[in-house]
Amino acid sequence: MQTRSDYGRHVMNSVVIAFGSTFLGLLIAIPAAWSMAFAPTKRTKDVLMWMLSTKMLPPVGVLLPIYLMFRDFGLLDTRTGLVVVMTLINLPIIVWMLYTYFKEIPGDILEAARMDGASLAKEIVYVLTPMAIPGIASTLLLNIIMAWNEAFWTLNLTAAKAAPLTAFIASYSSPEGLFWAKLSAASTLAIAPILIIGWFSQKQLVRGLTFGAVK
Amino acid sequence: MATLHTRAAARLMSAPAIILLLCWMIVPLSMTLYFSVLRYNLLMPGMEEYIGFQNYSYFLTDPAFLSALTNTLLLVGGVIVITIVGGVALALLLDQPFFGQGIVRLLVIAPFFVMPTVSALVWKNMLMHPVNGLFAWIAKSLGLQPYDFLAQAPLASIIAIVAWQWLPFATLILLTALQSLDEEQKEAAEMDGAGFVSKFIWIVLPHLARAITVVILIETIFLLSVFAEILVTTNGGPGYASTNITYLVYAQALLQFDVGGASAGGIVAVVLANIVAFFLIRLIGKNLEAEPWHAPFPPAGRPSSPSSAGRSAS
Amino acid sequence: MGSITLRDVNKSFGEVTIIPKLSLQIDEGEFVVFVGPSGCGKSTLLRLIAGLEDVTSGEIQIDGRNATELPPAKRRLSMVFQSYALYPHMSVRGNIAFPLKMAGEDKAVIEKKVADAARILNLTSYLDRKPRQLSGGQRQRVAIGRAIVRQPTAFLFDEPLSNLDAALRVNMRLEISELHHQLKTTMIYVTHDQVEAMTMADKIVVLNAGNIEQVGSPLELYHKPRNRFVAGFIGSPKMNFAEGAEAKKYGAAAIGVRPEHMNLSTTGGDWSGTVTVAEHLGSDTFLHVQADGIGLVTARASGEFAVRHGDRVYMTPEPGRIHRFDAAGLAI
Amino acid sequence: MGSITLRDVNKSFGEVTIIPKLSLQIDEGEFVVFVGPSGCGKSTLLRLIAGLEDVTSGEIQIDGRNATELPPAKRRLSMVFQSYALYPHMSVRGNIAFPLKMAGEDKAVIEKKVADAARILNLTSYLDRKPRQLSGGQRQRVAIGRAIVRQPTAFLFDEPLSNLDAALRVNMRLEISELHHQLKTTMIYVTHDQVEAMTMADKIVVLNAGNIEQVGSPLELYHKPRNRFVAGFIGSPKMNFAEGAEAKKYGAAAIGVRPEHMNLSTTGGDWSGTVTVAEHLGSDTFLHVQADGIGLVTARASGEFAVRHGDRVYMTPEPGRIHRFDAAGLAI
Amino acid sequence: GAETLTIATVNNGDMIRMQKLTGDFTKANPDIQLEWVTMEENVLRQKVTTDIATKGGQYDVMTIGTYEVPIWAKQGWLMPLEFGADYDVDDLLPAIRDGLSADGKLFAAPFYGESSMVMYRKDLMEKAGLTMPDAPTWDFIADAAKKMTDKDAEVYGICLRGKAGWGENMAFLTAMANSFGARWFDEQWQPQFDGEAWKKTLTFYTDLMTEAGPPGASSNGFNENLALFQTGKCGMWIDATVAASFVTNPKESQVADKVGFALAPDAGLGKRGNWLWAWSLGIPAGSQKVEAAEKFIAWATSKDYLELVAAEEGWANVPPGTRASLYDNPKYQEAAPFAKMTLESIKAADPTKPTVDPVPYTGVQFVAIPEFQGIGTAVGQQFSAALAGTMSVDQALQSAQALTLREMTKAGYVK
Ligand SMILES: Nc1ncnc2c1ncn2[C@@H]1O[C@H](COP(=O)(O)OP(=O)(O)OP(=O)(O)O)[C@@H](O)[C@H]1O
Ligand SMILES: Nc1ncnc2c1ncn2[C@@H]1O[C@H](COP(=O)(O)OP(=O)(O)OP(=O)(O)O)[C@@H](O)[C@H]1O
Ligand SMILES: [Mg+2]
Ligand SMILES: [Mg+2]
Repeated sequence: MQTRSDYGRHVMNSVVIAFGSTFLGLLIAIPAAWSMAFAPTKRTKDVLMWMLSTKMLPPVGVLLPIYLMFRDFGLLDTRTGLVVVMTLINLPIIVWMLYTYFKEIPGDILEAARMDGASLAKEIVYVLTPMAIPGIASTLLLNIIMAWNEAFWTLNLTAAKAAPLTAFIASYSSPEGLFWAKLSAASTLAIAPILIIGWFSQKQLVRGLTFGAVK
Repeated sequence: MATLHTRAAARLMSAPAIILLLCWMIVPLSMTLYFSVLRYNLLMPGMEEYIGFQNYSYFLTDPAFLSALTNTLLLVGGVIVITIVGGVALALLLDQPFFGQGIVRLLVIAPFFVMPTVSALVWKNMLMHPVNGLFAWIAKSLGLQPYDFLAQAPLASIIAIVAWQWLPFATLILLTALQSLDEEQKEAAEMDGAGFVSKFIWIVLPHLARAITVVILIETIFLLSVFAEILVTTNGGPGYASTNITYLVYAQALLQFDVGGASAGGIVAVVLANIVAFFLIRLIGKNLEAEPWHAPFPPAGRPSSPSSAGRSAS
Repeated sequence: MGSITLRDVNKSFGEVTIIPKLSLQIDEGEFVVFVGPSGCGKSTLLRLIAGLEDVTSGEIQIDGRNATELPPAKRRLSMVFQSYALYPHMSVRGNIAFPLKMAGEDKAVIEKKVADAARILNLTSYLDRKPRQLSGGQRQRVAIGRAIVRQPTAFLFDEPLSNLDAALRVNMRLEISELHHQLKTTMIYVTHDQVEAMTMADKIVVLNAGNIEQVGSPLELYHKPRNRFVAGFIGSPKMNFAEGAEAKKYGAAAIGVRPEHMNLSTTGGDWSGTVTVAEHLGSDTFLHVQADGIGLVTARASGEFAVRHGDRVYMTPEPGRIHRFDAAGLAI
Repeated sequence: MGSITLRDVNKSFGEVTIIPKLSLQIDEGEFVVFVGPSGCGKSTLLRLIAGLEDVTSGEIQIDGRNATELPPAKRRLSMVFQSYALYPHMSVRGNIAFPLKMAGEDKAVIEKKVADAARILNLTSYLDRKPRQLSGGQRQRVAIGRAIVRQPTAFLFDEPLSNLDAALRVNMRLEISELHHQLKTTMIYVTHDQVEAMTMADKIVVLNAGNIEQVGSPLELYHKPRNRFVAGFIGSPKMNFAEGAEAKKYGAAAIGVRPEHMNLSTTGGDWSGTVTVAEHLGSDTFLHVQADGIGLVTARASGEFAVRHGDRVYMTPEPGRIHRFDAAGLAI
Repeated sequence: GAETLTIATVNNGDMIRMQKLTGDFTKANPDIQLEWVTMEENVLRQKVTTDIATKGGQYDVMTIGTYEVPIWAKQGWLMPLEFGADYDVDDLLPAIRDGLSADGKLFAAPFYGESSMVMYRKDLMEKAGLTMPDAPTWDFIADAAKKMTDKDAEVYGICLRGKAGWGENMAFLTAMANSFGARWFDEQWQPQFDGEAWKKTLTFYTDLMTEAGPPGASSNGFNENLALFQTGKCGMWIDATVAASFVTNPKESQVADKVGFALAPDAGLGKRGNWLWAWSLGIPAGSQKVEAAEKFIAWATSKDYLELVAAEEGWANVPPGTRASLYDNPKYQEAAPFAKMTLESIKAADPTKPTVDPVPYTGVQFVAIPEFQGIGTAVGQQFSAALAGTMSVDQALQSAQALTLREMTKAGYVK
């Protein structure tokens, strides 16, 4: 079957979208989390809560506007478009998780770096980031998992070229002939990497997922 | 930590994230708001006109709306109750050392990482199917009449499926919380004469309270918009028995292509989500700001703690 | 009521033996302090007595009855943990009442006993606070309150003061001593701080790597340490040791002189040396002296002694105060 | 090189004024200790000097130049944090080299300077370890190493010893004093432990609620405290105060006597009382006495003084050693 | 350079077979590459509708049905198709061709067409002592279903669609209702669920299914019933004619050699309960690749393609129901025992005059207005609930009537 030989392409799309959005998200979120963790203002908690609350909006409610904007920007069925969407929908969680991990880093150390003559950028690159590696890694993993499993936006904003595995699996969602064998194979392949990643990161994930409330 | 210089830099650095999210929220939302007062059906272009709150009144008086609202709340509540009770039980089990713990943990956690559509399909066709499903087979081999879960108890079945997916999450978090319970506290209770049950009620459960609130918060966020599981298993039926708000809006948007109506529905859903969020975030936000329970004793003799706490609280 | 006997108690974790074989008699009403360097097994020994760990072999008797197999709750002992192990979600009242509630006491009885304990410990006005709203010293007292309501046969304390700052430590030390005078219950107290041991104990048990080095009253240990380990461990600043030629003069492999038993002079004396650091506290002066042929020596002078970094000083050990040790480190 | 001047420095966090208005002169090469109770603003003051906080008003001069607006990195000051703030992901070498790397130094230069610092601090054999593989004292030294490689105009220390245990604290105290002798760089040292202040400082600055209570050498403060606050804060155990009738005798609102300036006797003396706790340390005896008409008094006797809980003792203040204070608490 | 056509298609067997055979097309047209997007029916409909309505332009060829074509054609969303003479437009079955045309122009080319009919187990029928007539009545079907049922052996007399959806249970129920004299709307667009005819239809349906249907019928759609029938669990199955090739294919079906066919039942009112559907290929208006797309559609719906499938997979597997010539082909008649019944079923459906009483709409098992998808699915939910027993027939009809009236009022049909 022809689409089945495209499996590789769907995997590639999934990989590009999951990793791309995660890296882009980290790039935006690390500075934001830095400022919230180490230079908090009175409104920081509110901003964080607001970010989280954007996750509560039902996506169908805004599907059409997004679809129209994507059409106008020529982003429909492009990896770029999906990377942007995945970045945005996961950004609150990324910021939150990083914020949680950063909070656990003693501010002293950053101040020490500052005393040692590091500029802000160097402080983040040489001191904060390496120290937060476990936290950043688990944030990264969780986001890859979420982006990998996301099915609503991927399904509605892609056609052929940029469709990731989730969209591909959706084409099986009604039984047909040898349906079970195929679905099992396809979904196993889609799930396996995520399971492995998930297993390795579960301990870190808990801290991040619970915003440090549970350690 | 806070010279003028760093504060300015901080503002600059958090700007991209905040601006992007603001755009992501406000632009589509205002478009949705705009659409919601139009007669706007995708299939009938050129007929858009302003109709005021008609879409809202149609959506809110839709007989499906009330059941969708109840179903949404039942779904969120039911799943939360099941996952927390089950999660506590599983966490207690997994906390005991036993052979093959690693494997069991992996198995327990696995459902969380499975795509919702796939797991719903598995439940529908392999487990709950009244003819081919595992449960039917079990019922038949016990001489019972197989039960048609998705037709007879659609909402309960969906709650079960969703709970199955979220149980690992709750378990994982509760287990971690459980393991953070100070060993000395348990020993103190033991010396004070507490047995297993007393220890659970008086020491363990209160210790888990914070983790439980977190589970409630996170699950609510995601459960308010459960969709794939319903689409795959019951399509919201029979009747409206398993239609939740998200699914109802979906039906408006992508079955009827009634953009106006769906937008009104979307706004209603947003408002509802915000009401829930408001209460939840109040509850949890307070809890998150309070000192964590498992580290309640900053060594009083370390003079750094008061001043650093003073700084971070500002 | 309150005597505890350990007979040939041995404790191993898997392969590793932490306490080789130890016997000890603790009498009724005694304040016994276990002291020793970190990791020597003090906590383990205490937990064996409490019943939180099983002995590998040997017997533990409480009030003459064999308690080796009894669960902790049945031993009628109370323990105050290093971290206090307060129940963070219960109020002070709830914490103190907890053991009584577990014992199924009457509401009225509980109330009375909690009120009594709170009065003794000056906690009455904090009864409705949560532990996190208390200062370190207050938490400490709540932990003690939880221990005393049960009227145990003995109290066990595991480094209860190590989380407190210096000033508070002194206060709490006095309070615990007071409490012992008041209740006259047997207390077993673990610390690695010799000042605490000296000031509080009726009887000190010096432990080293799971073995008892010496048992005795504080002053016994100060004046007649059985070996170099005890001599070095008890007393602050530490005893100065000299070996080789200097020790030979006294017919020993090593001699020890405490800093406070050294007469200081800027003009002449037995030993001479250069001041590396002079610490002038006003009440005392501590001199760290690089003594010729001996090494670094600490000497203490009461009040002021006007020397500075680099000055030369002379020191003469007080004659009756020299401790002599043989090659094996035992006191002669 | 190394003089620091604070002129009318004021610091408020929002509404709350932490440091009302403070001027201070620190001379080149001095070892200055800021001491005061917890929360009095010591750390804040140090952080103002470091540039980690902005002053609300006033001026900070370093080496005569206005540094008020300079970012921390430009002030050429080094700071050793209470937590050491080592970079956990870098080796000891990496930690010490970090400031040099940030300054864009040559590889070869960095190597040499790191090696020098390590030698001075006895860290040469640990250069490739990560901080977590070091003991508390070694970590402390790495933090100092990181501070000295930059050859700063002054060192700032914020309670660098408070995380160490008692024995190590004494050692590190000596090491830092040694270092000061060796480098002769200005050092500003924050502590709330008056023993540290007394033993290390050339000049002590006693802070209370953001105000300077007194500036002077340790012995000046010990002998001539300007007010009751300083008198009570400096010296250990604390000075005993008596008010009312007893003070009247000396024509003061209150008098103060240090425990070590009290002659003890079991037969007779000026003040009498009952021993509540007697702490026999061997080298000294501390008596906590409930003195008639005065209250709780602490007295110290050198060596042994054989009394016990409940005994009656008599105390006579040494005549020249009585401090007198007026109603406002100022020394007369 | 090479042009790439993005083709949205449904995950049916015939379509997937076509994807395998595209080598034939690309060999002949090396400058055209094909990119397939295969989706489940509902998803496909959602995506192509969104795309075409918003002019998203993601697809060059869309697979659509007889429901969409007239509506979309009226909006001007589809390119009219003009094929060369060798395509032989006149060979297309008239019922199908009419369904895909507007103003005499063809807007989509049929890939396969279907009606519905009765498929039954000859062996079970014999066992029950009955003979299936070529044109049975509903009463006969009900009687036979009851007699064939043996629940202990997991044999159920009849399998019918029960899963909610306008293209699922409502396709069947609307067609069935037509034969019972019911209709969706009267000529003033007034919903008719409060009439006797619908009540009879629904009562008959639920009673029959309760007595002789499989458990869990309310979640069975085409695919679920196919699986049940293929594994020998159904005595009769009334569904799409395309199913015939699946149930008679010995590779997939355990009962391949025991299947008989009959026309959909009637109730003596002159209409049979069968529908008409064709999956067709169309080109969205404004497409940049019209020429290539037209070339592809011509290939996929041509006589030659039928020959190609026959050569590769056998005649029984060619996409049925589009061309008269196929049914004249003796080779096909021989390989496909269901050929005759299929053709007659298709001929028996009349989308322009679907009901006993006159109606203002076209479409046999659907009402060709844009609102129908939503309404049909919502009504389908009610009927599915009636089948599941969570609602009574009267309640279901009542709420169907109410919601239809609401939607029609909202849409402005009912003033
Ligand atoms: N559960 C255990 N399993 C294995 N080894 C243990 C266990 N508990 C304690 N130990 C070991 O036993 C030795 C004694 O420990 P213990 O806690 O009794 O020391 P301690 O004298 O209380 O020291 P500290 O003053 O640091 O509290 C240590 O070497 C410790 O590592
Ligand atoms: N960023 C801040 N915002 C508000 N108040 C602060 C801030 N930082 C410090 N404070 C307050 O300023 C006062 C002085 O704090 P500081 O840390 O200087 O005390 P300290 O003398 O160092 O005490 P310690 O000995 O406990 O370290 C405290 O009351 C503290 O709560
Ligand atoms: Mg211990
Ligand atoms: Mg401080």
